[in-house]
Amino acid sequence: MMPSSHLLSLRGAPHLHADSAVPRLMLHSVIALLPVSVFAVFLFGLAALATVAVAILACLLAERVCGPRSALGDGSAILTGLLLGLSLPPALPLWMVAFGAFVAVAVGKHLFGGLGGPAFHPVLVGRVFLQAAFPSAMAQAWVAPLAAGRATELPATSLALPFLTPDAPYDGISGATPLSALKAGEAGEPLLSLWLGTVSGSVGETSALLLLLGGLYLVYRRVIDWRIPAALLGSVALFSAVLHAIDPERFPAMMTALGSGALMLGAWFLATDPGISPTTRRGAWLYGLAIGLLVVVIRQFSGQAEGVMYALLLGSALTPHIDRWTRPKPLSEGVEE
Amino acid sequence: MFGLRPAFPGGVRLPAVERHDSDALIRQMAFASLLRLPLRQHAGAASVAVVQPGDEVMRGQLLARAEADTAVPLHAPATGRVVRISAQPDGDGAAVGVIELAPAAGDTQEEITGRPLDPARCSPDELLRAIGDAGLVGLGGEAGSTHERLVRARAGGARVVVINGIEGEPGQARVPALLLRHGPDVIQGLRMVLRVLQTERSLLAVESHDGEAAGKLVQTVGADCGLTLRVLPPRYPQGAAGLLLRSLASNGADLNRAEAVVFSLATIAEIGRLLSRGWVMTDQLLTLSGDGLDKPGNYRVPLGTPIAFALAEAGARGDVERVLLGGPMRGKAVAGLERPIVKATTGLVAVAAGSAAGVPEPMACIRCGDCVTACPVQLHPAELGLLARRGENEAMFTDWYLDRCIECGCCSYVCPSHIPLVQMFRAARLQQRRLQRLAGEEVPA
Amino acid sequence: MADAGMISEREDGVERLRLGFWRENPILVQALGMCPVLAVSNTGVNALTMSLATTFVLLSSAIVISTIRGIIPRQVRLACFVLVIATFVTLTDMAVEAFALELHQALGAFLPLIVVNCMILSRIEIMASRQPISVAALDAIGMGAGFMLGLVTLGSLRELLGRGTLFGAQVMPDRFEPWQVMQLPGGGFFTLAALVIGFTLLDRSLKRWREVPA
Amino acid sequence: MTEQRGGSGLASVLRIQGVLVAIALSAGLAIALVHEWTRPMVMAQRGGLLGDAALEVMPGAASYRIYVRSADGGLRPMGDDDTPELFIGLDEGGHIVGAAVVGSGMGYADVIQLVYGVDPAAGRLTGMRVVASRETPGLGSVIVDDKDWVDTFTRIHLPFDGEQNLRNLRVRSNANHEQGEVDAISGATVSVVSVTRIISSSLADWLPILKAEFDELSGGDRG
Repeated sequence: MMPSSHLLSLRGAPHLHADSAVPRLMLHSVIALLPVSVFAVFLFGLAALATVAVAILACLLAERVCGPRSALGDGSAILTGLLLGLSLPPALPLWMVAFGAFVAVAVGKHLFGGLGGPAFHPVLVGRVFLQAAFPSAMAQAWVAPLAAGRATELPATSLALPFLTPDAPYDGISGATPLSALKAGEAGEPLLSLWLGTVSGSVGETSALLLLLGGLYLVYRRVIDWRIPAALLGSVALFSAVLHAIDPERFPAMMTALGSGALMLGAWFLATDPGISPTTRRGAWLYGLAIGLLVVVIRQFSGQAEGVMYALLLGSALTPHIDRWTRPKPLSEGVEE
Repeated sequence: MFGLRPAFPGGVRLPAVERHDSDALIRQMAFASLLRLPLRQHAGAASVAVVQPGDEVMRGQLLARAEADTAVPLHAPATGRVVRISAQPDGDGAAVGVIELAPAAGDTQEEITGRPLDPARCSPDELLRAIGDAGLVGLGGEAGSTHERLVRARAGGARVVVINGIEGEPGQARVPALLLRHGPDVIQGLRMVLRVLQTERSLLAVESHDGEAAGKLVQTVGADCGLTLRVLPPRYPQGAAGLLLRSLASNGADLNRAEAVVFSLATIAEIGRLLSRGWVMTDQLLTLSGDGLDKPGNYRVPLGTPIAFALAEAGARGDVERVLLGGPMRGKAVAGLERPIVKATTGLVAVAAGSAAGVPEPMACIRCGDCVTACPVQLHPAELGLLARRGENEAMFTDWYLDRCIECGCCSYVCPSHIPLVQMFRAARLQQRRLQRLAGEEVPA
Repeated sequence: MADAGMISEREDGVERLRLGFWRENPILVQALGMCPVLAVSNTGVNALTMSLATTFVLLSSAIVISTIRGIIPRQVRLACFVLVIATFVTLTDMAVEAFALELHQALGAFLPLIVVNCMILSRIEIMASRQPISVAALDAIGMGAGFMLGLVTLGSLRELLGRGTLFGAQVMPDRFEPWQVMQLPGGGFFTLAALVIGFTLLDRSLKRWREVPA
Repeated sequence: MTEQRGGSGLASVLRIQGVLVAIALSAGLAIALVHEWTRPMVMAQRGGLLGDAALEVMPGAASYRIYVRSADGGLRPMGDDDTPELFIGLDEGGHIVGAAVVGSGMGYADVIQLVYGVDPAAGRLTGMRVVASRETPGLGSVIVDDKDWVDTFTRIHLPFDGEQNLRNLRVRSNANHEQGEVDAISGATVSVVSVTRIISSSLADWLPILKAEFDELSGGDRG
């Protein structure tokens, strides 16, 4: 029979909702990162596994300590930990990994007001903190890819006691990442292994190809705005092609410039974070363009071999201004009937 | 895609609409034992009752006279007796007179017949007067006096009549019913409007799922009154007139926005249906939908029918938890089922318990900008939401143009954090209106 | 004798000494003189030298200004203050350069920049130009000590975490991994923020502790 | 607000000026006195830091003389207000044994100041010491701390092309010191390149002067 009026529930329109929710966005991002994570473990063995696991655990711990109880479930802490773990050198002492992850969430996220608050990506805050605090470890904690015994033992440096320098020396592969090798004037890696990722580098920044696939998955799932990576990679391609044309000796070719895993990770997974990127479509283009330009400038005209991290930080500082410039003009005509 | 693109900014793509044969069905709804007829059923001034309690009235007889320009006359939906005339609160809380009419049991309920009009033989003024006398209002949602609208359109030099054949809300199926069952009425109505405006050019806009039905209509009868068809890709809220005109213009329609006047398909069909038979407006074509109904579909519902009665007729189940006037995107949830169906009602949705449950808790804004992309009038809902939370209503209007919000609900629909954006905006605008009313009342005092 | 505008109620010198050190601490409460605070607080020795130099300039300027406060015309008082302060800064700069060149190089431009340390100018304007020598001097000592408290704490912390040493002596374990960021200006910002938080909490709990017996 | 308390307008202005001038004069006097007193100490210290480094990069030198470039492009002994630019090293017997040049330029973090020893006659470097730098500790700071690397500068020959024009020093891993190549250090690319660049550009300036003046100086010394 008919319901009586007093049982009716009242709620303002709309009564429909799209199938998008913050935890779902986080879940898809994690899924998109799985291939490169698996590949990282294959490439670097236990070292990669431990780095990522410790980063995630430390992020969860920090979230539990600093955040509201409900926030643990939204998946953002796991994603932060995963991204941070993937962006670190594999043999970094695990206490540094945990320290950086804690800083990322406690300082980078909750000091800025929690989810949606930070003006800078928490992962970048954690990464930059580690880079600034422990530059020599960050510059040396590399391991060779596909090393024997990687599946059964951790690098000695990973197990350094908290706050102490590891007893064992770092492997210290010369020119740890392909780009820094190029910068130092050494021969570059072949283009194919550069893209496939069978090179030395950060845990999850070796395979540009897998990161690219993950990014495309996110675009397909409508989790990220495709304009940002398109503009970012496009502008890196454009500016590096121009430089290469001017002086092929000094500047690497376009495909080499694009084949950096750090660039891919930044373009698809960090730059697209909704909190640090502009809200409008025009803004997204400008934002990607600016970061791409910064990447090329920092790589080629500063001491850094890889400029993605700092370019992203600078780019996200631009975001509020881009948002103001590209603020949409409301339509004026009446719209009813 | 395929050369078609919705060319207003933003909007959302709702789940695709599939049409069935049953969508074209129109069922006549029986009379309830008591019809409650508010003296104001549309967006405009109330009319003035011309009957007394106890009067016996015939179906189609005038019950209330329009005195203001924006008012429309009200006619008896059924032969019966006026039981009572009282002041009752309407949906917004203002008091309005309500005529309560008890239909005579066992009456054949035939429509009293006035003079049928033929657009080819009447003068524009004659037609215009007849439209006014029939008590017609816009049936697409805006619900202003159709007479007044035509008068304004004629004064404004409207040259093109755009028939808005786009459902205002998801779940509604009035358009296929009108196209397939009321084709001749649509054509008659169009002829009358063209004659009133003394122009030749007209255009029918539908979304692709109704393209086939509209094509048939235009092919069979449309050609001789200059009606062209435009099929647009579906996108909510394309039914809003201003957005529809933008969409048409960028889909290649030769259209000067200043010269166009938009009427909903339902209004045009109703003009044709009523005037060509000499009838007046006594009922309303509605889609009753929602998972709480066993017999959803299109119904012709007498004005004044209580919502509870209409739902029961459509086979409402016991677990209906929420009832919406209109549709799921903009519809108001009703608090009392005794409220009547009126001229402004465009649809009725009965939501079963369970499907409406589990409204997710709002989370913090992650500044994703989805709402900015979705807003069809290019406001900045995220920023507005922030201001609303801080209670800075003033700035919402002065700096962020809240007065231009059409409350389509797209922002709330897309928000991944489930922030009730449009709900907050509605509250802010309500408060703003109250403040303005207060200020306005103080001036003469 | 003094211009009417310069006369104000005589303050209690001992009270000023206490206030400057704690409740009105120039770094931790008033956040004055941030430029040298962040730039030269990377080691304890630098911080100590800097705060000694600043205290010396503040104290000498306060004494001189307080002495001649009766003859300084109101209209040009700022010019006079800056002249006196700049003189003492130059003297200090030259002295440090002569006796400790390495320190002088470490402190760089920040030694001369004591001239524009807003703490000094504000103390001169608020106290020294209106109070007798004894009060002005006690105030300057209090403020200088407060400045030293903040700066040396900051410097020691940064040195400890950033180098594992304290005033040059190794205190952390041998294999301690220094946090290089502490030696950079960014680390100065972090540490200062943490220090201000810590100071506020400490002050609050001290107050509560004091109120309990009462 | 108008100022009336100081008596008539003119008197007031005079008083203001008088006080200002008096304070300024005493300040100037104080500064002059202290300057006179500290100047010799400062000069002694300044020469000291660079001079110690200079002695280290000139093998066999026991003392030195300090020169700067004069306006006409030649050399003159350092005056009171000059900063040292060139050290000429003398052995126990007062014979000239080498030259050390002060160079500076931008490094990774800040300006790097260094002293390098050069033997113009033999066409080789005799050593290098970084005097002031703010390179990242643990990374760029190897240009100070890495003794092995610093020592390689005693073995590096100046690179000349076929026409005896000086080429720039270059950084390479597995460097050939005979060809004017400097070893690269992983992780300290910028600092190493900066040091190399500073020496290269300084050499380009100084080598012609040294060649021209060296004989004259040594001749004068012997004579």
